[in-house]
Amino acid sequence: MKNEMTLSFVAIEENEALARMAMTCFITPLDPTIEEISEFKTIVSEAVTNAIIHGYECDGKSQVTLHAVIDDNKVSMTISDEGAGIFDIEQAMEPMFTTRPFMERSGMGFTIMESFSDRLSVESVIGRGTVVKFEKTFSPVTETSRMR
Amino acid sequence: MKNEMTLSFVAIEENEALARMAMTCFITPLDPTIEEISEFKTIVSEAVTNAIIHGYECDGKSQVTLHAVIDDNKVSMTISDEGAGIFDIEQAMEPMFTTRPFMERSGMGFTIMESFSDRLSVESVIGRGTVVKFEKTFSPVTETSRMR
Amino acid sequence: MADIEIIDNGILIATLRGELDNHEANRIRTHISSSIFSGQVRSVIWNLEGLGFMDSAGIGLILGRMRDLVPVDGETLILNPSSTMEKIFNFSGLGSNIRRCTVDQAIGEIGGVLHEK
Amino acid sequence: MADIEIIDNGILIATLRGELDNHEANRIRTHISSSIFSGQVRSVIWNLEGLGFMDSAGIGLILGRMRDLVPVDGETLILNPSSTMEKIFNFSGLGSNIRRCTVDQAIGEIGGVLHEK
Ligand SMILES: Nc1ncnc2c1ncn2[C@@H]1O[C@H](COP(=O)(O)OP(=O)(O)O)[C@@H](O)[C@H]1O
Ligand SMILES: Nc1ncnc2c1ncn2[C@@H]1O[C@H](COP(=O)(O)OP(=O)(O)O)[C@@H](O)[C@H]1O
Repeated sequence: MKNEMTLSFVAIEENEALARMAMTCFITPLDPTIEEISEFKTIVSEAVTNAIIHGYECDGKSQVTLHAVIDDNKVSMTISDEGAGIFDIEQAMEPMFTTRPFMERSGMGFTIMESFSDRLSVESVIGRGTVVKFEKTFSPVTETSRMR
Repeated sequence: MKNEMTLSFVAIEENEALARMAMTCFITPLDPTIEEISEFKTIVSEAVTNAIIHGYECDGKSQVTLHAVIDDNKVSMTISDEGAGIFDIEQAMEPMFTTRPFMERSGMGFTIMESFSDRLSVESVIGRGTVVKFEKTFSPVTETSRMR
Repeated sequence: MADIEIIDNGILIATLRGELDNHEANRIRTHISSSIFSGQVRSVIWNLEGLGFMDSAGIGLILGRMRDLVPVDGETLILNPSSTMEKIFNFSGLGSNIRRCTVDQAIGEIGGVLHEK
Repeated sequence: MADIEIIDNGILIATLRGELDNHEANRIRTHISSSIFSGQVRSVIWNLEGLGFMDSAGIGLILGRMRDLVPVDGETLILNPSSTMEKIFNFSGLGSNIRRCTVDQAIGEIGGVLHEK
């Protein structure tokens, strides 16, 4: 199947759930396994949360934008913000690295996103914003792993 | 509370469910009653379906766009397409009027949208597209009508 | 999702679940329609007890099947819609087909009427 | 959503439901943290059996509470996470805190250890 969508919303924490729900619903026609859905939701949640809190400091007015394309059983997505940007991408992607330990961020966001996606890339410019791109292919049907 | 989102997707029928889900999730923080949620979902569903099937004849590539703003307990929304447009808006809004009886359309879409919203307006230009705007205010909390 | 069952006295019971929108109506239309034509169906009971959502596509689906039933002068009952759905049925002139009862009671009502004919 | 219960031997049981993301973690953090400080809590059992979703905010929340427990040298057990959550805990070095057992069995494990001290 082929499908395409774009979702954008202002930077408030309530929209983390909105992003997960909308994206989960978007991939439902691919008939993913429960495991695939929850990995996909986790990637979306990490990237969207980062845009809201690191990119925009929850300013309630700047836009986070999600763009997703379904091509057969592959989903390609970008999550972008025009916020703070990342100083050193390589360092940011290290496990446990966080610039916000006092907000109890674990620094595991990028590690999780990389592990749960088939391919992930990050572009960022200080003061201009950040774009996270990833792909995830949903496995062909096996009877026992079906959600419905 | 204040919130704002934009969702757009290509004109395929699968996206009717996506639109309803995303919009339902968007208004959830307003703590609406079950009745309010289902009326709201119905309005969204009617307008989005119209854009997909009447506006674009399910072409799978043109974009339907939803924009929504929450201001306190009022939601203002527009559903727009850049498709076929409506020949005679007044006639289109009459109960039972449909240009697609063979698709078993009932012609009740606009009647339902008007009844379930607080205020609804339609703008349309043949060959340019259609914009449906509506507002719905979610009632102040009454203990017995709560969903949760 | 629609479960279709045709019982002895020519009554088709369509039990709908999930969300009945334009997409879903298009998916199940032929199935229900061909059951009506193949099964010597005289009446249809729409059990909406477990239906989570319906928009005007549901009206189109039900009116369409009422049309299928015109040749046999068949009856249509709509069981236990949500209150939002009930409003939609009322706008569309289908309010008098709504019943708040069990499937068995609805079968009884239709069976009785058929019997008297 | 978090149900917090402190039982006799200083064990806090946090039963989480719904979706644990950054927003939710921020909502429940203070509540759990102040229960730990007010209640002479020595150990925490996170019951994730009914939790539908968790991202790295869950790691932050649990590591944060482990830090609260450092002064009393308290233990942390994580019960029945989904397999996706289990992967996340493993990435984060919390794999050894996971148990697949009932709350009672987990209480038994911690109670036993405390008793021997
Ligand atoms: N969208 C973003 N905008 C600005 N900085 C970001 C963004 N995403 C990630 N970062 C930076 O990268 C660091 C690591 O991110 P991540 O691995 O997700 O961990 P965490 O969110 O727990 O800090 C963050 O602490 C932050 O400094
Ligand atoms: N977005 C749109 N683009 C073009 N035509 C539309 C659009 N929305 C509605 N219409 C026209 O208005 C008519 C009435 O719409 P409606 O009351 O929703 O009934 P129905 O969708 O069942 O036909 C439609 O049959 C169609 O001709």
